[in-house]
Amino acid sequence: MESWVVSNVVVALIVVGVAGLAWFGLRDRMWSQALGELWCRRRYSVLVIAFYVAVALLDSISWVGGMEAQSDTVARYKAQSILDRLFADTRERSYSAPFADREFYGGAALQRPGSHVLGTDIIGRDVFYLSLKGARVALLIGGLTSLIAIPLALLFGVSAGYFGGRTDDLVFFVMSTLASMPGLLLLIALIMVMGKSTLAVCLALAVTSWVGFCRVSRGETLKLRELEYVCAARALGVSELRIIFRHVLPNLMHLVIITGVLMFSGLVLSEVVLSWLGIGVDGSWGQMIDQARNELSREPIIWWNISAAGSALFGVILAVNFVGDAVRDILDPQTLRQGE
Amino acid sequence: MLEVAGLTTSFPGESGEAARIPVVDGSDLEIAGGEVLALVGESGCGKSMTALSIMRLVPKPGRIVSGSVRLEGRDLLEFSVSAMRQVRGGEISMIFQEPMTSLNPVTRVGDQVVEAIRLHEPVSRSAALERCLELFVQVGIPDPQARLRAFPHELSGGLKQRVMIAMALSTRPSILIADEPTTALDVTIQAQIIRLLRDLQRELGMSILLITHDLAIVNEMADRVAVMYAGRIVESGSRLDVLARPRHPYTQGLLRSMPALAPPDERLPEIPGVVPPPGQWPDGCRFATRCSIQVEECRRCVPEMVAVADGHLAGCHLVETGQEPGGEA
Amino acid sequence: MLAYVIRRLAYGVVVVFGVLLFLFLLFFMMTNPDDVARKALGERVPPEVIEQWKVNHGYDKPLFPSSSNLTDNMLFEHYRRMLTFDFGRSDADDTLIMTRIREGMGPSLALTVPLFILSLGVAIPFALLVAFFRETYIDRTGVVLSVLAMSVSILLYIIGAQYLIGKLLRWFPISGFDFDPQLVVRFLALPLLVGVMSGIGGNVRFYRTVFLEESNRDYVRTARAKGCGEARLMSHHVFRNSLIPLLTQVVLAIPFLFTGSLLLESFFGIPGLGAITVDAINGNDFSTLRTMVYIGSLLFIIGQILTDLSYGLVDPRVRLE
Amino acid sequence: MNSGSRDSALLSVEGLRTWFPIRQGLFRRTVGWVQAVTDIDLDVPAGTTVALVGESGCGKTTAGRSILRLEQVQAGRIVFDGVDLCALSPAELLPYRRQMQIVFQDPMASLNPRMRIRDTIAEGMRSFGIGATNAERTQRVAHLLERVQLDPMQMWRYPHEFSGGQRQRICIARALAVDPRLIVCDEAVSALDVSIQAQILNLLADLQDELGLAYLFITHDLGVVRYLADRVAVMYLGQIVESGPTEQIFSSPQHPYTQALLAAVPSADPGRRSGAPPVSGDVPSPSSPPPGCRFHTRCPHVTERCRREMPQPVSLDDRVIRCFLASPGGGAAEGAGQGGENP
Amino acid sequence: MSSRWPATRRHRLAWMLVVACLACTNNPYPSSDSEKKILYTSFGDAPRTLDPAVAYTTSAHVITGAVYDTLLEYHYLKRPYELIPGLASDLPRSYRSEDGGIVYRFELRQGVLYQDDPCFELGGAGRQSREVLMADVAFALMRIADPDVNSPVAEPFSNVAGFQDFTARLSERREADADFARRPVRQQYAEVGPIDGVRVDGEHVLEIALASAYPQILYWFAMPFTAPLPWEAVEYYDGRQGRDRLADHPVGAGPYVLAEYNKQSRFVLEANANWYGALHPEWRAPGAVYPFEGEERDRQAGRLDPAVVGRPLPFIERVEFRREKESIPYFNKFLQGYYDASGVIKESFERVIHEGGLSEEMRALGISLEKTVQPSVYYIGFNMDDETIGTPAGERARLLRQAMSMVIDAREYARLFMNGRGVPAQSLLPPGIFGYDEAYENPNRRIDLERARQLMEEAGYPNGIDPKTQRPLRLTFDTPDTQAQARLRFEFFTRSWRQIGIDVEISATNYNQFQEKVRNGSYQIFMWGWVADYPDPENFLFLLWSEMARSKSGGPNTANFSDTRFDELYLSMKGRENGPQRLAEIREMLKILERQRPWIELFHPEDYALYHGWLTNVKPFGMSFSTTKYRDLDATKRASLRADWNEPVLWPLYAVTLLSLAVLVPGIITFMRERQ
Repeated sequence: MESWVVSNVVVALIVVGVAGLAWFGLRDRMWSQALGELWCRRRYSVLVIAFYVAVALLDSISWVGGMEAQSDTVARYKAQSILDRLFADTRERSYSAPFADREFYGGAALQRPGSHVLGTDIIGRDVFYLSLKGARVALLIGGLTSLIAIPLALLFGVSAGYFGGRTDDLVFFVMSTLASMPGLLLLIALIMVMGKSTLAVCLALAVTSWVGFCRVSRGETLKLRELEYVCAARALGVSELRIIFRHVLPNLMHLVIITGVLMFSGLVLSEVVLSWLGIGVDGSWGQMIDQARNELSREPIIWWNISAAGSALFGVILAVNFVGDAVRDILDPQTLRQGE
Repeated sequence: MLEVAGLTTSFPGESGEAARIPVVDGSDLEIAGGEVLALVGESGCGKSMTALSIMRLVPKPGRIVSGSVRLEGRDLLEFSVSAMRQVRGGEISMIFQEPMTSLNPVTRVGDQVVEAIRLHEPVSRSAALERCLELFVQVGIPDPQARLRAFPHELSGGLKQRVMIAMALSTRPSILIADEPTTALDVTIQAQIIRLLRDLQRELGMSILLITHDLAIVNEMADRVAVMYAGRIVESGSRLDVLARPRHPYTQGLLRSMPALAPPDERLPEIPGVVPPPGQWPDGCRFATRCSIQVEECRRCVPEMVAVADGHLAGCHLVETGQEPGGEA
Repeated sequence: MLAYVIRRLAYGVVVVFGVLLFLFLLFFMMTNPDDVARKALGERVPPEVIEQWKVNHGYDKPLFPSSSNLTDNMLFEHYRRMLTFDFGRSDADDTLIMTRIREGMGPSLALTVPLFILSLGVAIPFALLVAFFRETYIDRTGVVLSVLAMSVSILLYIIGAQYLIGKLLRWFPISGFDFDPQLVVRFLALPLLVGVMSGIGGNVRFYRTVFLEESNRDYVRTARAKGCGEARLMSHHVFRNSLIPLLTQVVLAIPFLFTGSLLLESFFGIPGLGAITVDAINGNDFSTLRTMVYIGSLLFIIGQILTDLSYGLVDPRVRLE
Repeated sequence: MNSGSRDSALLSVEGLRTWFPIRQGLFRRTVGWVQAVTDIDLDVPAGTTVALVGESGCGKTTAGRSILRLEQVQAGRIVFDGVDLCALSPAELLPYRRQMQIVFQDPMASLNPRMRIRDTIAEGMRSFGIGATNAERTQRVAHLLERVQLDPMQMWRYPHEFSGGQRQRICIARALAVDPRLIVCDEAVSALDVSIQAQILNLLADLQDELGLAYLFITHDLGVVRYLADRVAVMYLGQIVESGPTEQIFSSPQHPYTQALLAAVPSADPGRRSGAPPVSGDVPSPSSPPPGCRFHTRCPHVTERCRREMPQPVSLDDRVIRCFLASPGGGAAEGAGQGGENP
Repeated sequence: MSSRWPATRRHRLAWMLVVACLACTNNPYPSSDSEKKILYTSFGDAPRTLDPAVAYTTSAHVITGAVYDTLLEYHYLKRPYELIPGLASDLPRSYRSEDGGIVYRFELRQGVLYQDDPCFELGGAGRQSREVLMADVAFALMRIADPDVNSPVAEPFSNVAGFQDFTARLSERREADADFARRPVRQQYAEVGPIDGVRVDGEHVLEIALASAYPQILYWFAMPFTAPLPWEAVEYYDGRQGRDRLADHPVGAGPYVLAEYNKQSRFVLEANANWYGALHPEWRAPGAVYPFEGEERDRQAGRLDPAVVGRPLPFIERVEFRREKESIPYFNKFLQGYYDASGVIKESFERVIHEGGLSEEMRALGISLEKTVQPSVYYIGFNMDDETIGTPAGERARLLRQAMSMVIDAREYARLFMNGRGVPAQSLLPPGIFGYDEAYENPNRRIDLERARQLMEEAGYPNGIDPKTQRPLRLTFDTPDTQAQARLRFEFFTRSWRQIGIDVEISATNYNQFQEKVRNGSYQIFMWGWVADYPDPENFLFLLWSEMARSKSGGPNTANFSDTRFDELYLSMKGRENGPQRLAEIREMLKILERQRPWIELFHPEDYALYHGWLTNVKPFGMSFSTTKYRDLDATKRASLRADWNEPVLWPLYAVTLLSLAVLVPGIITFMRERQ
């Protein structure tokens, strides 16, 4: 299947999933209260994140065709996202031209902010457009990795904590083994061995980041297992599997959310370092920063390039960190330390 | 000796500073020298907060809003921070409910007592240790010499509470505030601690403000009793007055619903409903929502404390109007 | 106590074996030694030379032991070499990896030890200050600043510091290193500054959380009730108890001082183990990378044991048995 | 062994032993045992209340949980309705789970905070197939909530929206949902304020009258015991030291520990203040109980024999006592204690 | 209280010490060195090896070229490049031998010594050095022939009679006799016997007999590969028992010795006291004195100052190489005066260069600029074995390649990524190489979008649409360079191709995956560069010789180009002296390439070198040849200028301190007041 079809399907699934969760969350008093509280405390951060998500979604829904007016034949046959279409060269006069050959050969590289809101980069691409495109990559890195790492961590953590014994020994051993390898090096080694691709980067990030949450969820499960309501459920003849799904997992959900939020910023920041090492994801802000890094020494200084990518990155990380803090306070003040 | 008047302590509400919710609402207390006053009430009625307010240890963001706390005539609320520090642990000491967590877990208990001594008196460490040893003997800690070097986790709950008492007594305070000192302890240990406190009080001639929810302990220890409900004192008087001849319906209800006093196989008289949480206290008499004999007036205006006997006050409209709420004692 | 240490070490050894197995799977089963050889020797190499190179570097043996051949295989060799610290030669340029580690350790320590001490020395007082002034604007500002500091990529810190302080203000050399102790201070100033800056946000926030959590405990109330002043409370009671959670972080960080800092070292031209690792990554030098991961894990395991032991020292409640 | 009531007992426990291993080291070798419950015998006749009393750490909670097979039992028989539960596989045990339920001390910890009240109560019905449809179960939940004097409209709320007393009612409703014959109340009223405690005690009494329930009431509060229980068993360090009808135990305790315990209870009677010298010292650790009689370290009447030999339970009329001094003819401990009776 | 006072004072002292240590200076060198004649330069990654038979990179030759002196050298100033005698007393005489082959006869100066080194103890206890003999040159050549040494230049030497035969004999013996293989290599070589074409005649004469015509071989004698190498060094530096390896420890007879070699941070070259220039100044050997003549522009640039002409070399006593991984810090340090010479980094180009010359600012600093076009070429190559883009697709693919060639604007590329420092390439021959024609314009390298589109149509891809898939033609550009910065460059190309409707995907994979693809021949487009070994067209044209095809022999012809006429012409041109016939042959070869387009030639990079005023006698040199010994510098001038340029700007420090105090103090005061 074409990658853009996959992307559209995934977006559709995500939208449906989020809508479902939102419906459930707003209906459920406990979650809607938490959401309301979050909105009260971190309105602006939530809006910022929503903006990034919206941009990422605009960049994820794509289809082929409808670009006949374009001079670029390749683009005509390639899936173009909504964002790409918004910035297509029909709008050149009003705004900017990411693929404009004229500008390119007319010497529009490294233009100061002006007719291009944030200027252009060394090969004449619009920096604003590139920064927006980075949002999708960042969310992809954060989201896909969390999607791999958290269920994995939950599976191992909960089964180790709940069943104990040999299962626990084995999971604990795997955890200590993985945890004892220096994170960044392991990450690099994994990517070097798996080859450089978005999926490989996400997989490697997942392998290096699931241990922390696994440990937290194992510890929490150990605690939950001893709680009286679990005991009561057992006395009521509820099956072990149902206890896990009805009594243990729901009470880990707040940790899942907190970890997910906190993990996100860490993942996006590690990608920057990976980009510098040449094993990052194409189109990420990290790559932009690395590409723009040297332009800083030009005279006169080319600052718009790196600052656009840097601020886009900073903006989302800051918003996520603020929201993460709030989420942590709202959902569970006791897990402050384990969340670190 | 200690006179608390109109003490009000409040916490910010959901909507912030603008709507502060009082947790202690105009309490009046008086403790004479050498007397044991028991402040009794159910959980959430503000008795612990009263004690912390006296010590000016209300946790943030709570704040004492009004009232006065007079220790031998001086208003503690107007003391400077450093002067108050001298009062704490000097003239007024305090012991807490949970001996498990109230001691610093990483410091030897001897050192903790020594610290308390040296914070108030310029004595050498060895002299302070000497004193500490004496105190340990006094509070009945077996093998005191060895216990000086013990860490809190090496001691049982009873011993920890004895250490707490030793620490509180180290500077010979004139008042000891004991906040639920035996709640976390087993019955046999509780009996030991009660006896110890009673003996020490007599020996040293100090006053004790005993905070508890257990009327049996009040009976065992107190000279006078003040009953608190929803941030206010509703009845006060001598032990016999209050326990044997309660005048406020709440006090009466409490006493009647104690299973220890009730004859078996009879239905326990119960007080319906629950203590309303701070912020949801009714306007008039706070007990009105649960009171079985309330009248219209109860819901409208706050009853005054009226003397029903010599030194026996009760805050109930029915007492005011001369009606006797619940005839029997 | 001794029994505990022995048991803890034994488990450490088990984990080391696990780590080695993982590394074996990663580096031997999933990579083709021919490619590594070609990268090291150049494009136009006759096959015999590649074979010879594989023999020299021990890539020519069968992967797994068989019943007839227990020792002459890569798995056994891998374990033998790693466990005896006989790391062999680099895949890229045939230098002895051990020599290289020995050479790189000094510069790494010269950077990381002061960085470690400075980070603690800056972050802990700052966190104590913020915790002391809790619920005031100093606290709020401190927290916001911490989050701001955390949200900036370390790459931007490095680029910014080199540009601003190195180039515009000319305070310190932009990069470089020297073994002369008088000179090295100049070179380390900038990486230290960047290192402290990039870590301070997270550290202050973490320490503040720990301090605040401790200062809400009952024994703090007891100390207040016996007349203890706020400053003494922070230093004598809160801080001492906070040491226990802090230790996990701090003691665990100590072994990693030896492996240096990947980014700082390679950006600031410090010839430490971090820079060696980055070179190994860029040079497809799997044997060096493998060794560095192994050493990192080894140090981590030691660090964990040290952490557990230090709990016993700091927390009287913990009995090591 | 115990006397006559055996045949009519709904639950009878014989020689129950629950020890927890203390594991250490790399290979988790067992280096010792926490002797939580050691060889206890107990009968709960149908429709009656038996109280298990003791101080914290005496093993009474473990005993309760062991009876419900919520802990791994080392030895002994738990005969419920004529069937030894210890011999059953988990699947075979299931029908018996329905007949025995438990109510815990901390009503907050015993309710899943992420589950609605309705689901919490209906969970047991679901697993035992009570009520064919969801709607039917909801109906039943409403009925149960009414029975424990709660508003059925509140069934869609979460536990944190209720007060402590209400939560305890919910726990009771959950236990009742599967029509049990025995409810183990593990400190069920200890965490409640006096006024609320009275409400719950009354509720429990009402339910017993209506449904003929048997209670195993585990508590440290002798006041409650005296009010509620038909029979009392006093535990000390994992053993039952004395058991018998409530009235007898309270009026003439035989075992020195029972005497001390009763003496230590503060009197709420304004006319009386307890003046007895309380028993000294602390409870030893259950992982290394003293040899001989377990109470000998604190016993005022200790003899050389007590230090060496462990006394065996002795039946005296309707009572069982584990003390050398309580020989059928003797009652040597009588002189001591009961100080609580004198003002 | 009184006891606290000294503590405070100690505290303050410590503070002052810290401040003094940091003392805000950016000088990276000890101040004691500031007056010494030390040349400061840098390296990026340490060379993998310094073994003269193997080291083939510019970074290695900077060291090996200075440490290993060769029989021949280049003239420092003259262009086109000219060989002069080095260790040889004169240029070699050539004559035809009886069997018709050409023989070169080299004569070595007598009394030339190696640098002092412990390895010479192998030749007798207490010996620190020994005389250089022609046997050492023969030994070096045998090492090149030795398959175990894996010399990258064995191929050109196969023109020497019996060279490959020696290789074959050696491997055969080794395979047959394990005992033999364990012996020291000197013994092995002695046993297997000399290379037929390498004849040592006495101690100081060497004759090289060629089996086939290869006049370019003389250039190899100006490179470290053929430098005399003492067998003691090979035997001693084997990497065992704590001894270095030869790859890390050069032992030569050159003007410098390697005094310090830390691959992670620093190399140091120091003047060799044993160098023949220092031992025998009376020889006034051409390689040991500053040249007397040069080009006209050398006179203008002051490189032929009478004060320096004929002075004994070297001038600089010490060269320090510091590691600089990144060009920007290096350049900034150059501007601060801490490096003596630098290239112009693209990022600072506008600042440094103004209308082709130095900017006002740079001139004010006393910096001078030297430009040279390097004898090298960068190109995009097509895999001629590929089904779509190579020979199998026949004429269609040729048109496609032509079209693709017509849209890559090398001038724009050079402008964007190299600040225009590159001469757009019309053919693969760079300026200064025989056969280069300034007037030649490659019709298929002219940027002509219309024509390219037309060609696409002719090739059967109208508008770039592949008739098979009905979508734009999809090709892959493979590279092992995964750096983010490199990606930009590749994107430049893909965007250009997009204009004619070709959809080129950049596949940046790690080295191993790239290797895998190359091995399987599953690559289509790649980018590569070639730097000349010696200034002869043969050194470029062999890159497309079918014998060198990667698919066939693993050679450097990665395009797998194969054309019989081209091969014929190549072999004929190779043995010829420069002349009209050779020129005609070269022209014809270029015509074939013009039409076939296995490559899209991009540019010949132009080197802009900057020098501080205190560094003199600098002339850029295109060949890989160490010129350090000719350079000179004025350390006093350098020291004073450095001090002027590096005054730290301190006011922000004070400002930040004041600001933080201003924020903190009122807060603390308010808080304290509130607490009272």
